[in-house]
Amino acid sequence: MTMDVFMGTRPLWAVLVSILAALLILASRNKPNLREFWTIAAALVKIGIVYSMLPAILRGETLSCRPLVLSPGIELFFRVDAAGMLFAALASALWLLTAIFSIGYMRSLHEENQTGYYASFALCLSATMGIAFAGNLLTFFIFFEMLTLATYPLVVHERNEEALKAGRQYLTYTLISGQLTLIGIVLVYLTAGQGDFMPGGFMSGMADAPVLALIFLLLLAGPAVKAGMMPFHGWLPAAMVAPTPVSALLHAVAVVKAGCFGILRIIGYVFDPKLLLEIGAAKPLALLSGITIVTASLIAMTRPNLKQRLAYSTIGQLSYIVLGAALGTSSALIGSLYHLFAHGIMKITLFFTAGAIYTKTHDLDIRRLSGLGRTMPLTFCAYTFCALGIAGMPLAAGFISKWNLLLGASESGQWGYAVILIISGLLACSYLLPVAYSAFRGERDPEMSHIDGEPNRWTLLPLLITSIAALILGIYPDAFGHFYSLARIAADNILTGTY
Amino acid sequence: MMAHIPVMLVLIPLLTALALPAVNWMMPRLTQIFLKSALLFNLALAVLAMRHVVTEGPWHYWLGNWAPPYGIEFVVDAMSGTVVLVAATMAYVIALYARSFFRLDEAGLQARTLFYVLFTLMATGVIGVALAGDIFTLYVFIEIASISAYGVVAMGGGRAAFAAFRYLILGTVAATFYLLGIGLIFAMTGTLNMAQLSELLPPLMGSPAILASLCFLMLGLGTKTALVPLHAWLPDAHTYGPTPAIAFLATALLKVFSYAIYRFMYQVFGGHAQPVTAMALQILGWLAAAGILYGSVMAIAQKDFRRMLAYSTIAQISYIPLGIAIGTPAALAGAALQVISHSMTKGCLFMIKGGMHLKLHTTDIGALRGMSAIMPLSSFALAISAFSMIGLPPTSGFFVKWQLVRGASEAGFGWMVGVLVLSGLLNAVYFFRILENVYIRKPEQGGHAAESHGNLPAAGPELPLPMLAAMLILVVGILAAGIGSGWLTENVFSLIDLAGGGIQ
Amino acid sequence: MKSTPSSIILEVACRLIIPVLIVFGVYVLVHGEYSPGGGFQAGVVLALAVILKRVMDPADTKKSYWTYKIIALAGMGPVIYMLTGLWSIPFGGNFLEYGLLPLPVHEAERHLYGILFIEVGVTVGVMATIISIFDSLGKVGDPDDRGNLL
Amino acid sequence: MTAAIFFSYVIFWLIALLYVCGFFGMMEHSHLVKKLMAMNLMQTAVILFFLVLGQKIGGVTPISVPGLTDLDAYVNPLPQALMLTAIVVNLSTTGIALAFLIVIKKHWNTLDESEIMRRMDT
Repeated sequence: MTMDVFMGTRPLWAVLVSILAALLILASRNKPNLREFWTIAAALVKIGIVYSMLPAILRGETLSCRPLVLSPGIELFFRVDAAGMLFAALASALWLLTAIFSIGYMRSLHEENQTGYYASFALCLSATMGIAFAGNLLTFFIFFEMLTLATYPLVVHERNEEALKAGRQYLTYTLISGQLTLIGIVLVYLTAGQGDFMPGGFMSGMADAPVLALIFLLLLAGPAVKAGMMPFHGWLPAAMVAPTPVSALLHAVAVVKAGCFGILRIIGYVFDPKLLLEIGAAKPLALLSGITIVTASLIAMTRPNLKQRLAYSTIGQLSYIVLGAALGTSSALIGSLYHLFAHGIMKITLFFTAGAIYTKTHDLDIRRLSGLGRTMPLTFCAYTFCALGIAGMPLAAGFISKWNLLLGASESGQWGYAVILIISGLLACSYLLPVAYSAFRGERDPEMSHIDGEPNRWTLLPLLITSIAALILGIYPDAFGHFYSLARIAADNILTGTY
Repeated sequence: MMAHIPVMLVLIPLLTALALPAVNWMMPRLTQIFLKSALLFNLALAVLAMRHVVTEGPWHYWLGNWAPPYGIEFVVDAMSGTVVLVAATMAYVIALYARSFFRLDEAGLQARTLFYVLFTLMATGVIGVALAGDIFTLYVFIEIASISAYGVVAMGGGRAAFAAFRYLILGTVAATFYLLGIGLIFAMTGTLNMAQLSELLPPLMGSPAILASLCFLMLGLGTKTALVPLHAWLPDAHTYGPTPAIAFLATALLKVFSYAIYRFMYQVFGGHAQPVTAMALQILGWLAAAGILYGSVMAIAQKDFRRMLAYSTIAQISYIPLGIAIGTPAALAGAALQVISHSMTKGCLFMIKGGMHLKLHTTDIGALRGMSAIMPLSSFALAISAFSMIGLPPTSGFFVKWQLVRGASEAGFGWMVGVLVLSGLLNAVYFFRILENVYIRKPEQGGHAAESHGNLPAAGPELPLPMLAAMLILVVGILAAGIGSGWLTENVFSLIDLAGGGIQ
Repeated sequence: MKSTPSSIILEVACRLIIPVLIVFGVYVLVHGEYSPGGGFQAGVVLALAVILKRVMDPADTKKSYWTYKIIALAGMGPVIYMLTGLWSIPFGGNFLEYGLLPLPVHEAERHLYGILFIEVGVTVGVMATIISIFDSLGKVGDPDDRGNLL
Repeated sequence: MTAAIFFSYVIFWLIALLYVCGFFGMMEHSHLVKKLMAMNLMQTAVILFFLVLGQKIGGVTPISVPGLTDLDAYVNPLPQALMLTAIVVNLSTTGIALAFLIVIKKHWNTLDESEIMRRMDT
């Protein structure tokens, strides 16, 4: 009986487990080993819960639970579908790796405030699970705002003026846009009478085109800011003052992906790609993401700091996802959803390598990293492989998504975007690969002569795992968690309008 | 016994207040036990009354068994039950807090029994206003609550006495306005009972006398609620009064006047169904919106935590008249939820303010650096209350905003949605500034926080247990009211009676 | 310590007036049901008796134990009122329903006695309040007084 | 009779005048005791207002007069009863205000509002 209750409420438990972990972490703040044990244990439990739901989702079912009423007629509603599963599986798996990496990173740098760090981290993951499994707009928004809050302590982790400034900027962007989204959500409930996510949307015919366009714009504000869409991207590079694991998980996976995922949810499950075309919102959105892709890549080339470069690369790559959603054809949607996942794996590897290098060098200026590839071959091999993957080289996971996006662009007849995607790939090569090249071939900076070998194994292990995963996924896109199938199911759902 | 709960809710705090000097004289050791057990008992009765309202509907009680037009009637319904429950809860929690607070605050207030007497009388007045079924009894309880409030504020010393005197003058003028208003109504109808008035008034609504009485009542109750521009008394009183008193004043007392506005607007004057009242409600909405923005902007400009809280109170209190002015069931539910939410949140913030004052010897925002290291649990409470003030999920403040925004957009008041959203952002500006100081900035070398770190009392760095317990009860309440707001809205606030005067 | 009265005339006059005041106060109290009078007035008259005594013998005011007792007494007046009201509850009545008080008299007379009890409470309250105001005013400017009564 | 009607209106104007006098007195004076007295004027005006409402020409006080059984011969007792309560409220407000004034005088050594306001800010 209790087992049945548990099985029926697994989405809720997936959310709660890391909130509980956060409390336990706070309670055991004076015992670092116990504290980190809770992190790892919660990550394992979360992976267990999330992956136990996978078979049912792959059969095309959905799991839902409604534990609580939030407001008359609106429940705290969790529904696990293919798209949510994709995001949740990605986030929970990467949490474990990031937790391991964090332990190595934080200990080798003797960071302060580690308890708050791990607790906020756990809360972030709860919020991410909530976003992934949210079945209606209000539930989605609640976890979306929780994510903002839980991330703030991580952004200001360094406790210095620069971090404070970044934190303020982050809050300004996210809180203002969040409020706009709130207005949008209220308008959705007002015009449609409900806000439960439906594949293919439920907004068509609910109001006139201009009203729908306004609602779409308001709804999009929050997720677009989190996803770093171009005019609203300012917080993301600034937030790179945070410790590298934070940048890795949050700015490659949790926060920005939550934004992208939110855009996908709004386009695919509140509106409909076809409806967007009708109200004239699809084309500007696609254009904006196209501009973002190119501009972000160009800015990335000018940044000497590796993390900054990765940040701008992230901004550009995230717009692939938005572009795919805006194009709205089957392949484009598959590519978009799969890129959510593939980019996560590859970008986290890049951030892990940046962090691993930082633990040794305490400097991330790319001019001073030259020659280090010969001392840290594994780290830089992982870096090189994932950089190529980001650029879209075959055999890496990034190729699969980019190929589908290219197919989607040609299916929709908008060849211009195919060209943009290819140019973006070349630009990615041009700003990521020189680092690798100089690392292997360049002269060693005299100040870096004391560097003697690979970083410690707690930091090395996760990045090797993720880079190997990126390789395997490039060859078998369906490996580990049938992510490609999930993306396909989700795209089918959106286009057919049924679960 | 059970049948007499409505009158008991008033009698128990009244009896406690009046018997307290005698108890203190004869059995000084039992004073606190007597006070707290009475307040706890009252809280239990409030819960029972609320349950009765939810299961069996409004509850009418006739004093001396005289039927309403002649006798005094007490009414417990969804809205008054909520206010009573909030007042009883806050009274108990603050009593819990006050004793330890005064123990630590050795230089402060000496006349402690007198404080508890006035405090309990204030609670009596608040509960009485909520229950009163006729407009003159309402006046009497308003004055009981107000006069005790003046006295309690004045206990904070010389500055507080001046602040209290101004509060008294403005409050009494407001009371004369109120009396004039009900005098005009009485002259026109010959009755004072609310239920009877709601039947007799509609045909008279056009007359100048009723219009004048509406104006006088709005002015009177508006001043007591501290509606902008009638708020002049509030900031000083909140800054200089003793913390436990202000914690109750800002939470339960101010709410009850908004509640009185609701009673008049909907259950006496007919709400939006009457053109005159609809106009009054619209003006109320503008004033409330102005109050929200004014309070938030002024709060940003303050350097002292106490004054910042005072202005924030002006802003937050105005949410309730705003919900009343909107007049849809969702907005009224939002207003009722704000009664609960703001009481707990602001109560908690004032308690933390008291704690800061005792431990850090300052309430200057800039001097709070590093507080989280000295007082981790208080800082945690501060963070949660700040989130609720800003309106971030899953705290109750978010659901208040949600209900109000929903109500405003249903009723077509787009600009109110803008005001609410803007207010949340302004609150974020000043509360995150404090959180930055408390959590993130390190105390400067030789700064206030570091200095007082050395002078900490022997009792230990964190506040004593009863004070912490009071704060943490409220923090749990904030989260519970947020998560349970759907349940509350469906089961309790849906029973709020708009007497046909709401906007559907 | 026996203090000297301020003047012999005052002392003699007070000795004559005070008993009369007390009797008159009680008369006003019990007659309040039928004629002008009642608790408020009776309370004032009775308080006046005590105040006259104070005027006659100023040292009496300084006895600090008085303030405690008198304020407790001021609280007890309304308590009598409320207990009277509550008294009818065990006999099936509402609060203040005198008609159901367990007194062996006609219902109309029960109302009368109910009111009388209440007036007694009011009298006690008013009397004690006025005396305490007089006492506190007598202490203004007193260096021993910290301005705090309880 | 016209005189009676005239005076029945004049009394309201006089009450209004008293009320406004109180209001302006409170605005005008910066001495706190005068403010308090002005406040009392306002309260008194309202009490008079209520009493006049219950008044009728030729009515007697609402205390049973032997032999007078006609109810219309008595004035309405309700406003008088209400005002009894209001007077008690006024009394306690005034009392507590005077107590504040004593404290203010002790602490600031002045009862001038603008002076105290000036010193509060510094």
